[in-house]
Amino acid sequence: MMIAAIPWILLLSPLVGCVLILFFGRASKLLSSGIGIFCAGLSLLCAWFLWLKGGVVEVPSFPWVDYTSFGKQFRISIGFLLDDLSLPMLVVVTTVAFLVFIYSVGYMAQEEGYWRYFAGLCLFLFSMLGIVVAENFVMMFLFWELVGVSSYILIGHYFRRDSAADAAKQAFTVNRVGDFGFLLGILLIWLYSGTFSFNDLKGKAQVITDAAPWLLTTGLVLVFLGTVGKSAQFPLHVWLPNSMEGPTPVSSLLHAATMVAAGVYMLARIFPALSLSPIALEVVSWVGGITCFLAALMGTQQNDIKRILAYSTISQLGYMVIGISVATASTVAVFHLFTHAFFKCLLFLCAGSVIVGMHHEQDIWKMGSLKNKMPLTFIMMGIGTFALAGVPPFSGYFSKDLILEWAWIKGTPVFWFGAITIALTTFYIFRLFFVVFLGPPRSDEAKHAQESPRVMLLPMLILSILSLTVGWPFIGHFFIQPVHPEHVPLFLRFILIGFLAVGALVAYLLYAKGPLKDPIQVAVFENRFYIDNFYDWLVKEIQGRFAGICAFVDRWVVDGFVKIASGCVWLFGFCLRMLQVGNIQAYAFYFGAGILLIFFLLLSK
Amino acid sequence: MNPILLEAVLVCYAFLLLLVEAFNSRMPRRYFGWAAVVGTTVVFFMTFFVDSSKMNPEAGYYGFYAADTLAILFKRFILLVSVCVLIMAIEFAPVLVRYLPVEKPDAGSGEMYSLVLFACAGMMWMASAQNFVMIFVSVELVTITFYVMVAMMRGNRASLEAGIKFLILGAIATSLNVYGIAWIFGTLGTTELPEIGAILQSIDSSLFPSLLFGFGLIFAGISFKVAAFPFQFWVPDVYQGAPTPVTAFLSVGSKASAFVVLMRVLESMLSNSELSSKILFMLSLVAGVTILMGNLSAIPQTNFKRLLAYSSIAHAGYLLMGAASIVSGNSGPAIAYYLMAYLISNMLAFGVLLVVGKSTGSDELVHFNGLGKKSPWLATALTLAVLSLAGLPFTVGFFGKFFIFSSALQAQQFILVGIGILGIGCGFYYYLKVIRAMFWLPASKEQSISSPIEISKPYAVMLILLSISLIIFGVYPEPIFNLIP
Amino acid sequence: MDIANFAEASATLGHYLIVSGLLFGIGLMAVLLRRNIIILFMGVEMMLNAANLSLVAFSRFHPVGGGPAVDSQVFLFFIITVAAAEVAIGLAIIVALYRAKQTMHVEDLDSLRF
Amino acid sequence: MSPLVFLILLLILTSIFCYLSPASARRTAFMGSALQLILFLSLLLIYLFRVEDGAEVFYGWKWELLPELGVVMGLGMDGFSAIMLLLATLVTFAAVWATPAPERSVGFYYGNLFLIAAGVVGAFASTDLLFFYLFHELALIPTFLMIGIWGTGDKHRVAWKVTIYLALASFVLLIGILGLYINLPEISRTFGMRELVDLANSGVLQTPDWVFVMLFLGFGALVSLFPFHTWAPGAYACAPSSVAMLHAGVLKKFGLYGLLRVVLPIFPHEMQEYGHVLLILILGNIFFVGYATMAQRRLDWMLGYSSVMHMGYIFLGIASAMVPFAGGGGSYYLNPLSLGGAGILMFAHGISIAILFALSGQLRRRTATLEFSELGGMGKTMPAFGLLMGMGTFASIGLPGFANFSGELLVFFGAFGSGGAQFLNFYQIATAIAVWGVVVSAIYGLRAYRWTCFGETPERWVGSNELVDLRGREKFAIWILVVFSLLVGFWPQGFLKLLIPALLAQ
Amino acid sequence: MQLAIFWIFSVLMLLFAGLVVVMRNPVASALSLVMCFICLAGLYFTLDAFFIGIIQILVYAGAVMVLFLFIIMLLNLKEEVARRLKLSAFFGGGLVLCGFVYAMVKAVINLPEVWQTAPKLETGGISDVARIGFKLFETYNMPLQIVGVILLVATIGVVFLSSRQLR
Repeated sequence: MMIAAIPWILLLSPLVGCVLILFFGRASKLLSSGIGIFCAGLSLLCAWFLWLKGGVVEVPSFPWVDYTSFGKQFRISIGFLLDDLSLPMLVVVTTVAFLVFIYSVGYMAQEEGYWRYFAGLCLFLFSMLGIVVAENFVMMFLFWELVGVSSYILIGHYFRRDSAADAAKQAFTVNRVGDFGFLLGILLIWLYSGTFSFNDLKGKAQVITDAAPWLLTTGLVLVFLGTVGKSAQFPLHVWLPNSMEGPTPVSSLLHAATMVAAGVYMLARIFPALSLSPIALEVVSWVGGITCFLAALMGTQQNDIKRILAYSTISQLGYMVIGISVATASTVAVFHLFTHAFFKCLLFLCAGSVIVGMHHEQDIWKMGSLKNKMPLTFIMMGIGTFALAGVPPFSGYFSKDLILEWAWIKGTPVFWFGAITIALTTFYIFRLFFVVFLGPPRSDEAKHAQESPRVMLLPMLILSILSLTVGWPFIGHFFIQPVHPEHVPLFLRFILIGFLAVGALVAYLLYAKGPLKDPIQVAVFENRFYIDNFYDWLVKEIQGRFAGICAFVDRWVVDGFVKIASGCVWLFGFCLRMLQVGNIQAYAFYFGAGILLIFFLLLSK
Repeated sequence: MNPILLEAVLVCYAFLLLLVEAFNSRMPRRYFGWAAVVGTTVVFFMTFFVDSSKMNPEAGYYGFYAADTLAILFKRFILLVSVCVLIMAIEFAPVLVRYLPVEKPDAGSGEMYSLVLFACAGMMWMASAQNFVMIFVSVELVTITFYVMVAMMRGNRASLEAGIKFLILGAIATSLNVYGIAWIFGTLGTTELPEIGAILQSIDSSLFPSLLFGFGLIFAGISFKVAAFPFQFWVPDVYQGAPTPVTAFLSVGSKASAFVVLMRVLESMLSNSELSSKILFMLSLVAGVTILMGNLSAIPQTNFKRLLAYSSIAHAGYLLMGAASIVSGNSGPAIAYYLMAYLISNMLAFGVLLVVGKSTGSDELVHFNGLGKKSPWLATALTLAVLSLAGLPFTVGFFGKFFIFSSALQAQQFILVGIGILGIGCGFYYYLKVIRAMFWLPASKEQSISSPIEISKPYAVMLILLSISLIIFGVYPEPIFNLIP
Repeated sequence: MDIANFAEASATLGHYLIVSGLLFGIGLMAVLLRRNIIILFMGVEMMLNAANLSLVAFSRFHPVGGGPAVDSQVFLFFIITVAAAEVAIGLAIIVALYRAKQTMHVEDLDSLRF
Repeated sequence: MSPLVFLILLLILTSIFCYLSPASARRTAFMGSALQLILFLSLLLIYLFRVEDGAEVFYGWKWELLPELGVVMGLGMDGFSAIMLLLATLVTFAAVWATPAPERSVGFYYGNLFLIAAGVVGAFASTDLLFFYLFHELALIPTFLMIGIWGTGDKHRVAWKVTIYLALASFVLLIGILGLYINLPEISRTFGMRELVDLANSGVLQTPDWVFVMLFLGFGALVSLFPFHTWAPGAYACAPSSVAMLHAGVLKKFGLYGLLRVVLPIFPHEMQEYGHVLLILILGNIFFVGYATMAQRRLDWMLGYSSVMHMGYIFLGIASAMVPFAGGGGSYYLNPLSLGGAGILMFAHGISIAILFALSGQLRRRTATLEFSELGGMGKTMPAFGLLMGMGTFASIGLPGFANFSGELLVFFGAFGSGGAQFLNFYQIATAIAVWGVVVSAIYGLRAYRWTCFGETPERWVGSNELVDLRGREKFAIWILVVFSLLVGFWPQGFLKLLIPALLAQ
Repeated sequence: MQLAIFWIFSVLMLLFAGLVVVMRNPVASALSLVMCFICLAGLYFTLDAFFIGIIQILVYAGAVMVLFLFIIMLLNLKEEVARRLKLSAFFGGGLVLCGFVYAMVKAVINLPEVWQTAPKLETGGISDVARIGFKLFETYNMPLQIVGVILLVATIGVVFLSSRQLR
């Protein structure tokens, strides 16, 4: 009984926190953050408890919709699927979230809308936990949408800034496009398998495949569209860099560590079905590869500290998606998900620390020489950078190389995308690192930057420890046991290290000396392959025009019929009235004509 | 009580009033109006004590006079109309007198009351008429009385013009009617409706042309009274020109009594199935065109009285639609109910029109602007009236339309129903125009200066009673329905 | 045609009816063509009389009990009476109109229209 | 006598009191609306405790108006009507409490408003088709008056249009109702909805096709089914917000209610036969009108269009509610998912559009314009407004947690599955396009929210004291709506337990 | 013989009727109408309806037409001035006339025995007037009384409409 209640407490405590903050949070900042941190902490405790306890926890589910008719049961329940996948994920999510909550106290200290922010974070945590524990597709979709909302709220935190408002809107809309596919996929899989429970999926998927393989493939690809939206895969990746308009902790928690990884988590959930469909896997791997490569290319030419990290996130998500598609178990990708969660969160928190130190200046070409002003941030950022680049003892190395090993084994060309991306990743992250922390201070803010308060540094510290260590097999496998491929040739490791070294070397040569502006400029990369422009054009010209035409047609054609009909009636009445000339003789004539009419009707055969 | 006494009492009473009025010039004429109201009311209550079995058909009436439930119903109906018209006439007397060369301020209005009573008696006879001769005579009584009443405001050109139009066209209709009767008589050798019905059941088809020729002419004559296309052209002009109480009387009483006649004639003519198909086809065509004519021409109207005239044409169309659906078997009650609804709502509309017209001196719709502010009660009453005319639920007019359309549907008159729907759509437009004027549009400057509309108490009581019955019977139609055979 | 035949010859119902129809038509033409209201009214009287003629003709040609059908003649009596009353009223109205408007022209009577 | 009679009488009496004493009309209106909500909520609670499931008709009452003709005024409440009545009373309450008071003729305003409310409540409390129709018509003229007197923009033209359009449509509907009635044998003539369905099921009621067409066109046009929807956007845009709330929120559900209650069970074959036509029209609603909504540049017009668009989802539910048995043989069963989804969506849409119209009315009162280009930043100047507006927008674009989401989801499930197993059948394509509609509505909904509440406050409002935030009672009323929407969103099962048995019982 | 009389009277009647339409002067028209009605009375006589014929002369040709003439004189009506030829009215009227006559002829020729001469009358010595009188006062008692009311109404109306000053 007690234990069965714990998952519910885990899930609902952030929701309760959100409601409480909504109603009472305006009273004081302390109250808002206090409630938020308390609720997150409660979830954290529950998550750790459940995980450490281990074993199966039977949780009674709540019937959201439950109806039986004509012998068929239709049941959508809000329930918990606590297994090897979700329990560690819960731990990671709650841990990172808890740290970010604490960090936020410092980061947001001077900001307005404190209560709004914490309410949003609580809502986010609730929805994210919902995704993690979801036992079926519909429940996952429900929370999937909810994280979209919380993301919307948090990105739009500075809603008076036009860019933030637009970014929030864009993020939501693009996600909705992904969800369109997701929902259709759910519908399709449900219709032909009769279930949306993840537990039943494997068996039922086999049934569909046996009947019509392409049906399952279509369904899975549609579901994957959800991942494309949520995990910012190409071509729906555009929202993620824009979402950096939100406060940095938000970027760190939602748009780096947890929410965007939900897509990958979902793929991991449906992995049993996915592995039945080679075509779907192929699609997934190509999308992942392209995303991973393109995002890294775009990242090399960004100047906004958060945007660089955002592209990096997209790129890393691409790795995870590749990981899903190449490995024989979902744990490979999930492993990278975990390590990435920690080090990307760390990177963002460090970036946030830098930004606070720089008085909200985000352009890296206005920074420089911060290693002296912010030594702790410098060190922790360095850990993050190494982890991201995948320098051997750091966590990123273990997880990323594992994916590439699997890709190599699989023999897909996508491997080369991933491999080259290693070089690119190293290049852009070191570029960032060098420009921000080394070289001369490039602005007044840089000269007067200060170290962040302790409340921010503490979470960063914890995260940097985790980033360093979580990839080590004996620690990492405490969370998850990724499957290692057999027969990995040794030279592969060298190739990968080589790519890494090339990237680092180029970055060092170009940026370590502290140039005042970027020595290389590639417009295509800087302008993100003009994809954003293309979307702008699409939305404005195509969709806008189409909407305009629809409105016009509605106003003048559909309604035009109504107008014409009513006008005709009026005109007809007006003309008929003209018969009423007022002359007796005319009336007498009408009489005569009328009699003739009656005779005609009566007397004609 | 012998039913024939009803008309006799009424006519004698009217004659008495006339005499008293002629020899007593000192008494205010208003009193005669009230006396007439009282008399009519008494006769109305007398109808409840009528015993048809007392009537000996052989002894006195030779098949002229029927006192069946239909007749009694319509007699009551006409008496009610007359009461309303009399009350309206009393209210209208000052306006009437304005257009008369008079010695004293209220001279000349006395005749009005007795004329109303005579017309009422004529209509009651119409309701009972079973014979073409009787029909002719009673119709003429009504028509001639109306000639006088329409032209009553003899100083008013519009009234005179209306009188002339009504006179000439009415006379043409009379001659058509007579001609038709002659032919029916010539073909069948009788003028008695039940007998005609009996003969028609086994008649040689070679007689059909002459029979239909006669019927066509009679139908034209009755159509004139009913205001059916194409004999409705006089209606707007005459309604507009006539004194308002007379218009009300004309539009409700005259139409209703003409409908009884039509129903009775149809009843006998339709006893032959071959004839009936032709007649019904003609009827439905006439009904359809009448609905269209009335409703469409009303749309651009700006004069309220004229608008009501067109609307009364439209209602004639709906009633004819009921008549054309006679095969459904329940169109008789439907028509009766519709007429009842029409009575209540049209009387209310004319009642409000009268006082507003009296106060503003015009019947133009513009003068109703801002009535909702100026005298909300009147505005409410008029709103109810037009809504009922439009056939909105919870007013008595709805059930009228409901029954008519259901009988039309039962008779499979789908095209007619379609036209009816179109007509109702138009109807909403022009009836709402009245509501718009009262509630949306601000009163013009000159009107806002004019004093508030004064209504005498009895008149107000009449309006209130009409309004209340309009709603009550709109929710609970059974009392009326029980009266209908 | 010899004399005997001529003496015997009499008009049939058809003759009378057609004559009455023509009279009716002429009356209608008077109504339609003339402008003087009084003459319009005369036309209406002609129409009424045409009807009367048919009635009398019918009564003669469909005898009842040996004599002409008296019912229709009684009816005719009524018609004539009523027509007389109608004429009286009509002329009174016309006089009133003339007093008020100084006109007899139908075309001047078009203030009420549309 | 049924307590529902008291509920209707309460509304009518409030209306009359408002008409009669304009001075205290405002107070009367507040009291009346609160009272009716409390009365109904207590009735609902009693209902929930007393009945097994939603199929049971409670508070039944009959007044035989014309017994020989079967004209009976029947009131009663089963699960479905309970939900609609809940919606009606809630929105009535909010329409009084959450909207700005009129500047002139207060008594007349509230009198008319309560007349509309009485019509709405009466319609949903009727168990009898005729009175169901009659009560609906009761709202017609007050709407006309209110749009014409207190509306904004092109109010006069719009008031004409909506009134005549709806009057015509409802007359077409009446012909359909009469068609049902006259096709019954004389002895068993009735207008009772359940009786009619029973008679149809037992084969006594045989109806020709035109009856279905008339009923369908009538109900369809009243719900603004494409292409009979053009009355709706303008009317809602120009109407005073309380009227827009009641009309778009509740009154418009009348047609859907009728379709679900009467047309669907009586005409299963026709619903199947014409299902494809209906699906195309629905796509007109969702896709075409959805994009037309996107092109709107005024908040009120946008809301008006969006309410037309959202009808499409409910229609989708209705269109897919009749499913042929897999074995064939021409028999059908009712798809509880579609039915339940449509029912929930009716409630949900009513709530969400009422919230949005209440807020847009408040905004218009303050800014005198709803042109997007002149708005912005209201989230800062009026935080409570911004929050509630966000709630309303989220609800209306179907975010989880709000009732709309559960409704839409169920409808999608119902519709997707009802076309049989063949891949890419008509129902599946229609559902796919409908799901795309969710994206479309997200685009315009968020755009509207962004343009009103986000961004910078325009120059003219800076430093002005006109943009005061919502007052306590307004917030309270809207929050109640939000709470009910959330309740259904979080626990649709509770509502489905009422809804589906009621709908399947027929 | 009867046929000849019929033809004489009917032709004359139609001729005078035509003159009513044609004559410009109202007095002339009225006088033509008188003649027309007298001829009509003649036709009644050919139909053995002597009482009716006499009534026709008395009431119509006598009283009614005197009334007409009186009014024409009283109002001192001048000749009708032809404002313009109403071609449309002419053609319209002609059309209506033709149509009407056509329909009537059609009805007439369908009547049975329409071209047969009238049957002999066997009145049994009871005069026309007596028969009508009995009928009128016995069977048609009720319409007769109504006609009385009509006359009363007409009287009131005339008085009302034409008295110079109302008391």
